[in-house]
Amino acid sequence: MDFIVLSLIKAGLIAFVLLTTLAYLQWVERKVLAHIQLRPGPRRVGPHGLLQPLADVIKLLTKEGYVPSHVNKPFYFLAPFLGVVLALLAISVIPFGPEIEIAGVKTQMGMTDLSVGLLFILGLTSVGVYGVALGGWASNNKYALLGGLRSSAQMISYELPMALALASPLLLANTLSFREIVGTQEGFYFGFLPRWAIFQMPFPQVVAFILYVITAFAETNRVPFDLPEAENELVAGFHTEYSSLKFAAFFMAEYANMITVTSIATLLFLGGWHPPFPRELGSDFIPPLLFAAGGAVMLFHGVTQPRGKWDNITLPVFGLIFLGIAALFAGCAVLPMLEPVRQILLPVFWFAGKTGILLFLFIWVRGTLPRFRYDQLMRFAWTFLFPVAVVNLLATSFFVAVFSN
Amino acid sequence: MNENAHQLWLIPALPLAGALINGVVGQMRDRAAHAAAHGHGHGHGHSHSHSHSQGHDHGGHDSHAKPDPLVSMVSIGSVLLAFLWVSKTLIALGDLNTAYVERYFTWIASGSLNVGFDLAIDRLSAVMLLVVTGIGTLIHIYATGYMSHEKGYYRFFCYLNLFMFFMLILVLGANYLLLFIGWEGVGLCSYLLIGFYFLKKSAGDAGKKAFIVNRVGDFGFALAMLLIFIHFGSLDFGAVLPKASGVDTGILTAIGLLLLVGACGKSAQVPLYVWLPDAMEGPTPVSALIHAATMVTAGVYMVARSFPIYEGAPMAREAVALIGLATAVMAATIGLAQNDIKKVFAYSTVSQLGFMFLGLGVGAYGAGIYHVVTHAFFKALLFLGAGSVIHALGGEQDIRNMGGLRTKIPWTFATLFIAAFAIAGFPGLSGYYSKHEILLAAHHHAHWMYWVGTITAGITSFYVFRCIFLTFFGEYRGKAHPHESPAVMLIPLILLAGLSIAGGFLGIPHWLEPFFPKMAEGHDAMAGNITTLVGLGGIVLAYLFYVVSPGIPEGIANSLRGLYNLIDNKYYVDEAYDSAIVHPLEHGSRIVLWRGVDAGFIDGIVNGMGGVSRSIGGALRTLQSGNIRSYANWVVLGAVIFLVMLGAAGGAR
Amino acid sequence: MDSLFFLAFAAIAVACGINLVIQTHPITSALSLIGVMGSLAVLYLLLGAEFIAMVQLVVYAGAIMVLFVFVIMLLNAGAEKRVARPWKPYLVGAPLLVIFVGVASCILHDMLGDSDPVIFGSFTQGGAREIGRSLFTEYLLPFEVTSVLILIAILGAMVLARKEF
Amino acid sequence: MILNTILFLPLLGFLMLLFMHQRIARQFALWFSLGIFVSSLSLIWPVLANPGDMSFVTNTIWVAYPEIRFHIGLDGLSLWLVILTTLLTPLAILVSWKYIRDRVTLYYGYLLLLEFGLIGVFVSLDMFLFYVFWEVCLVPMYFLIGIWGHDRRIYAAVKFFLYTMAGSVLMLAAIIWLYLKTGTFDYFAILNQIRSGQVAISPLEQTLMFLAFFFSFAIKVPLFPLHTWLPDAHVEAPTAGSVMLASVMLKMGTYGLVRFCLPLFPEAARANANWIAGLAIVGIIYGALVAMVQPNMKKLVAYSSVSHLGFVVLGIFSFNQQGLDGAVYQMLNHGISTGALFMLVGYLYERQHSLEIKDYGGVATPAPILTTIFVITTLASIGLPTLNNFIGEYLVLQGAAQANFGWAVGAAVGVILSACYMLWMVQRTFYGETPDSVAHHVTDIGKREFIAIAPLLVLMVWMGMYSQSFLPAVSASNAKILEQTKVQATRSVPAEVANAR
Amino acid sequence: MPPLPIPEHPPVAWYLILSAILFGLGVAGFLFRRNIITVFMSIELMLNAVNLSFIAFSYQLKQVSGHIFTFFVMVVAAAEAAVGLAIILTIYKNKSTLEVDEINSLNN
Repeated sequence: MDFIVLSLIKAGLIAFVLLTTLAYLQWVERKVLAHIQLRPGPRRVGPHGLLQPLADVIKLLTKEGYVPSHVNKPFYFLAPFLGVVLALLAISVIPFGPEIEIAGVKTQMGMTDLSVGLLFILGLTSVGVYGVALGGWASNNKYALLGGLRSSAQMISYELPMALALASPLLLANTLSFREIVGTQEGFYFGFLPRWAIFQMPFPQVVAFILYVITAFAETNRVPFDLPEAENELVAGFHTEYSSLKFAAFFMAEYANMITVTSIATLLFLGGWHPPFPRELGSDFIPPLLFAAGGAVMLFHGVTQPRGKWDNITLPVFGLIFLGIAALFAGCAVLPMLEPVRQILLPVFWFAGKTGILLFLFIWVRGTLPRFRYDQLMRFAWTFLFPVAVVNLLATSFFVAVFSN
Repeated sequence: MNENAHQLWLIPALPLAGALINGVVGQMRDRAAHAAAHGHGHGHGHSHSHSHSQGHDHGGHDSHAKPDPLVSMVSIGSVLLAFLWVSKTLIALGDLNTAYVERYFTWIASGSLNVGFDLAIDRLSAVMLLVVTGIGTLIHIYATGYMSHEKGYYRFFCYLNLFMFFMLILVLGANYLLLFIGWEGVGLCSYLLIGFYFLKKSAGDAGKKAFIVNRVGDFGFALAMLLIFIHFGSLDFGAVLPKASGVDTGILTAIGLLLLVGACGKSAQVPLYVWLPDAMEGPTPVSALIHAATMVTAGVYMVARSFPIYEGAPMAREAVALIGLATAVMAATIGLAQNDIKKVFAYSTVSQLGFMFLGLGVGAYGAGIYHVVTHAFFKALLFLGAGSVIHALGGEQDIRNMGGLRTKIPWTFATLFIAAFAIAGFPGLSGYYSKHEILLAAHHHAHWMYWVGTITAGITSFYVFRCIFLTFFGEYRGKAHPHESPAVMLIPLILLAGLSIAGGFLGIPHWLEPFFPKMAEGHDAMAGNITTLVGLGGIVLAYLFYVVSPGIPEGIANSLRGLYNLIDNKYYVDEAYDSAIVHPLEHGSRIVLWRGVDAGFIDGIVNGMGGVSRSIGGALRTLQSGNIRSYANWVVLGAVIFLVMLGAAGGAR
Repeated sequence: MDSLFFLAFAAIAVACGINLVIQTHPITSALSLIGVMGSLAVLYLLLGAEFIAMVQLVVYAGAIMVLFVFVIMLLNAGAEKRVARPWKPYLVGAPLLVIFVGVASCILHDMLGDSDPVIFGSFTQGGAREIGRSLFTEYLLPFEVTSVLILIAILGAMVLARKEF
Repeated sequence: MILNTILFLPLLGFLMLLFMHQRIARQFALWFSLGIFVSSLSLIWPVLANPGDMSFVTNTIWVAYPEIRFHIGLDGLSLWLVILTTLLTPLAILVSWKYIRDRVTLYYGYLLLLEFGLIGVFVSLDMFLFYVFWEVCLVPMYFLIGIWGHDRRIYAAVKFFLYTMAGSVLMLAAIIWLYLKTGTFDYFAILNQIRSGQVAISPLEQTLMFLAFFFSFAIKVPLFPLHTWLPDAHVEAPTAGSVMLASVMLKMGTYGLVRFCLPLFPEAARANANWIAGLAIVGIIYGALVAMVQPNMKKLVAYSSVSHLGFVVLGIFSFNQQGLDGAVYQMLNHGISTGALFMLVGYLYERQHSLEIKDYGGVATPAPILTTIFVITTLASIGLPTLNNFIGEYLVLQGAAQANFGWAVGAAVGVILSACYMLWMVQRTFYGETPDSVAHHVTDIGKREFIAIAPLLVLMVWMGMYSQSFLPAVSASNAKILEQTKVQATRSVPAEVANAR
Repeated sequence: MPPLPIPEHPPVAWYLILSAILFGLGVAGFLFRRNIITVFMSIELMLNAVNLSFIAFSYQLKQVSGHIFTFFVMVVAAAEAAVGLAIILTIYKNKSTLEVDEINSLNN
């Protein structure tokens, strides 16, 4: 019974955090894009537009769920549901920290840990195609259909190099369980170089990492591979005919997928929740320093040069919160009595940090790169990524075979 | 003693070298000359059509062609050198009481079979060698004149020299297989030379006929060799012949008869004589050399060579005699009605060969060989003379279109006249002696043979002189302007005439006497005289018929129309062969074997099997309706059946 | 608990299967099939076949069925046409099916004896490690052969997809 | 190692040709095959030193289970056949020089592949390996006929393929049967087991296996009633295909008879010798008679092959030294003279574009040298002494006569007939008046053509005049094979085995 | 109402029965459907049913072989789908129909 209760608690927690993250990820994206394009971005709703996601959610929820008459209704409704469910389901097997013990109850940070977790993720992402494809088809609209077809073809195509790119670190890890994969990346070479897969001997998986990131862009239909929703060609691709909540579901699915793939990258290549350099060298002090610096900057700005109407209030408040967090981390780093807290917080910090950097990369790329043409996209997958992935896999297996014993 | 002291190999090798030089160098020079002639504005093709229009037996007259002196020199020289080398060797070897053998290399060795390339000389082959090389030289000289205007001059001499090579191998070979090489080789050369005017279909056909008929003979010869090896374990004359007396008579008879078949082919005996008259399609020197003097006597030589076998097989020997006699009679009668001068002499050759066989068959081997020699002299002379006549008349061969040439070509006439007397057995001339010896031996053997032979001899002298009289006496009936032949042609004629006269005094029987078994003595003087008289009677009759009152033969022919037709058509032998063998074979092969068995039966079975499988497939095809649903039903039905079987078998339990 | 899971997913599978057969529109059938496959994947998990369950998702649901759906979309295949004599296929097929099911169930009945209860988690050999081990040792040759088969299939599909046909 | 190299070089050449540009393909093929020929000459002397036993033996495992060995070797029997193959391949390439214009690389590639298969057949000493090579030969020849043949090439190719396939399936069955009996595919191992009586093979089994092998080989030979694929295949094949088919491929059958049928199943072979010899004789006469009435030159030569191969079979089943020597020698002779004939017919075809004899006539006038060569080849083919075929035919006849004089009589009839059909063809093709069409099209032999045929002419004379260069090696191996064919006086061992059970 | 006699753990036989039912459904689809793609999918359904029985047997026998077989079946099914769908595409391109009853070029 413990198990069920615990699971429910964890599920609720994760769902809350995740949904919030999803909502604010969009805000972050809009902000970052805006700054890249030298615009201020959303700033009307709440301080620095911080309440914009909330406003969006309210708008989408309250909007009329318009259903065009020509659509194939069952599938029309099924598609976004399928997409978001599968995307969220994937999160359930992603751990973001080691096994911990809270009040004598051992539990994992993350919903569950399958022994074939990675395969599960792969399976879900491959099934995730249906959402897009069905949505496009059920809309009974040629732009939507083309978008759906494009996206399914694209996802099928990029799944192959992705799976191959993922196979290489798996060879090093020798397991499919995320927890064990992260476990094999613990420790440091020469006392400072982390044993992450991208650094791991005998064959550092840099190439696999790059490949994976590229394919991840494609899998999530992000720029430069966002052809399914290329608005200037296909209006808006597969979700042309969707509005209100159903549209929101697609949106959520996309961002959830982004989080999933970045999490996987973190787990497989970047050592998961392990710090980038050892505790002995003071890695524990990074989070307090960062938060403290952030808090200090906010305080400084809020007090000395507020830009907006509420800045002189909100920024100092956030700065204080940050400083508090910094204090908490600092306490964890130095006070042995806070050890249980540290065990929870630091892995989460590192995991979230790495994932966040990758997410930033996604946004950054979106702000920087143009879109591929469809044939280029396919050719790129089959004639470049695929062979390179195969060669990389072969090389890895060769090195593993030679050096493992 | 020094091994191979006398270099016998040189004897055949010289003509072979000549042949090669003529074939290669001569051809190249010929081409060069032709190319030069082209330069003078006369097209190649033009000269060709020209040559055909002349239309006589010199099918390939080429007005541009000049005889290549190198070719003449090489060909004559090589044969002459061979002749000289033979003479030198014979002188050096002395009396040759035992065979002199030189061994060179193993030719075929397989198990117990070991055939060496060995050459041997004994008394028999010595005679043959001299005849072949001697007469060969003369005919070569003659041919340089006779063939001087022919296209393919070099080719002719190449073949002729090649022939000499094979003939010498035939004579010199120390075992049956080597003899067989020569045997086949001369056949080949005969084929090539008969077909020398290959533009003429008849020439080619005649050559082919000669070769194939000879092949039939060779078939016998080859089988005989196989038997010899089986029962004697060797093919060497030195190993086989002395042991002949110890072998079972039946086997010897078989061997003897098979050898006789071979000899019949080569020496144109009944029933295989048909090729020889046709062989006259070849140039006349060829007829003289190959089809009169040398090659056709190879059969005689071979039988004589194998005499120990015949001695042990009286039946086979009797067969030799009978065949010889039959040939002699048959050919002589056919000769009566021939009008082509060369055909007359050809039948006469066949007939004379029959005499030789008769001689061999009655045990007078020496006489047979003796007749070979003398016949070589006078028959060569006859042919060369005939050639000279033809040459003089520009290709005319029909004696009905001749006549009165006596004065126009006196030298030719004189030499031919001598030859005719010799063949008729005029006392003192060479033919007289040899023929008489044969007939006397026949008389000794069986009287009837003697009588038949004698009558045949009479017929012989009749038709030879018929020919001579028709040619040289009376009025000239032709259109061409006769002219006497050049000296190169006349000199051999004269030399041969001399030999024909003196041939009887060369002592050949004496030389051969120790070689062959002794004949029982007992010459009947009466018989000899009768023979002589009959021979002379023939001459007189011919004179009466064709010089004194030319109407008589016509009358006889009319009164005996049937018989005349029979003879005129050569007893219809060619036609009989055609309809009895050639046609059935050809049609049978085409209709029964090829169309019937091959294409019909065997392929029919194969295709039929294909057809059966196709029809089974066709029946099954209806199941394959092409309809996917029906396939689906079939699949499920199959699954049901499988399941039922599984259940019936009790399942996996 | 296990039984409930089984019955639930078995029910989904059978329902989807029936839907597959009775629906006239191919895409409905395809989605039904995906439903069957998904529930089968769960049943595999119940049977301890984790790896196969995942592969079922990846390969069947994720690859093969996507291909089906893709093709259906590409051809824009509509529902089956109404034909003049819709009973025709049943003429032979229905008796055949009845016989087949009858025979099969007879045999099944005949052959099903006592079998072990399926306890979730009792079978632990279905992980990637065990399957990988036997796949690359005992079944190496078949494995390689199937890889060649796949290669051939790829080539075949490419050839077929060329414009000339 | 040399033998391995020579065996696999053609395969290498084939593979290289596949990636080669059209323009250099034939040059490459020619020089490559010439290189193979020259290097194959180095095989001669070691084998001659010890012709009765296998030289250049390589014996390694090829397939572990069932144990198939890569067992090859060369003795006096196979030596000349290998040399013949390597010699004829460059000549075949040379013959096709101008004639083949499309798919050049593939064409020459197939020729080399054919060479590979043929050499393999002659050197393999493992039954399965032999079978593999046997089939390897089939494929390139099928394509040579089917792609570059004349009008009815598909029919001919399929007929060729089906006929030989039918036979080889039987052989495969027998090989597997032998394997089940003996547990090995290795020729010598099987031979030893059979001869020592370790495996009991009942007479019936022996007869069945013998017949299976025999039919397979007889189809390839081809023996009389199984020959009808040959004329079609020859007529439709391109010149080089005919040359390789007649010269070497047919020898696969006779080689198989000598190498496998006789030693492995001596009793059965002897028991069946009578009717086989009968068929051979029928084939000799029949082939000759049918050849005589052929209006098509290639068909004529093809039927003459039937006749000649009849001699070979007759010699083999005479069971004595002369017969066997003659048979093997005749195999070589036939390869040379018939190969040359096909080349010459091919030359004529390239000029006049017809194989019908009636379309020729008087060729001798425009093409004297070609005629001369043709006549020499013809004479060799009809067994004129001093040319090669005579020795073979004579030895076969001698052997047959020793076995049964009646056979020799029958076979000798074929000798007569061979003269008939060959001369008849020569007569009508080369002699007589020259029709305009011939005069316009037919030119004399060219330099390349002459070079292609000259080695064969030289060999005709050489083999006819000095057989000692070739025959002793053959004799030595044949003696060994004959020794193996001796029927054991008592077959007591199997009987005991049977009783013990 | 008494509780249904449902055991705590389902026996392997249930899985087999389920497999048989699915297989039967597959056969029915195979026989009755007219759309060739549906027919194809019915075949896939049958394969899946068989896979299920393999896995069940594997459980019963405590061996991993059944999994391997299933794996191979999947691989083959993938190959089959690739080729089969390519064929269907080609057929559609040439015939513009997917009705099995109208695709009968093999008929003569």
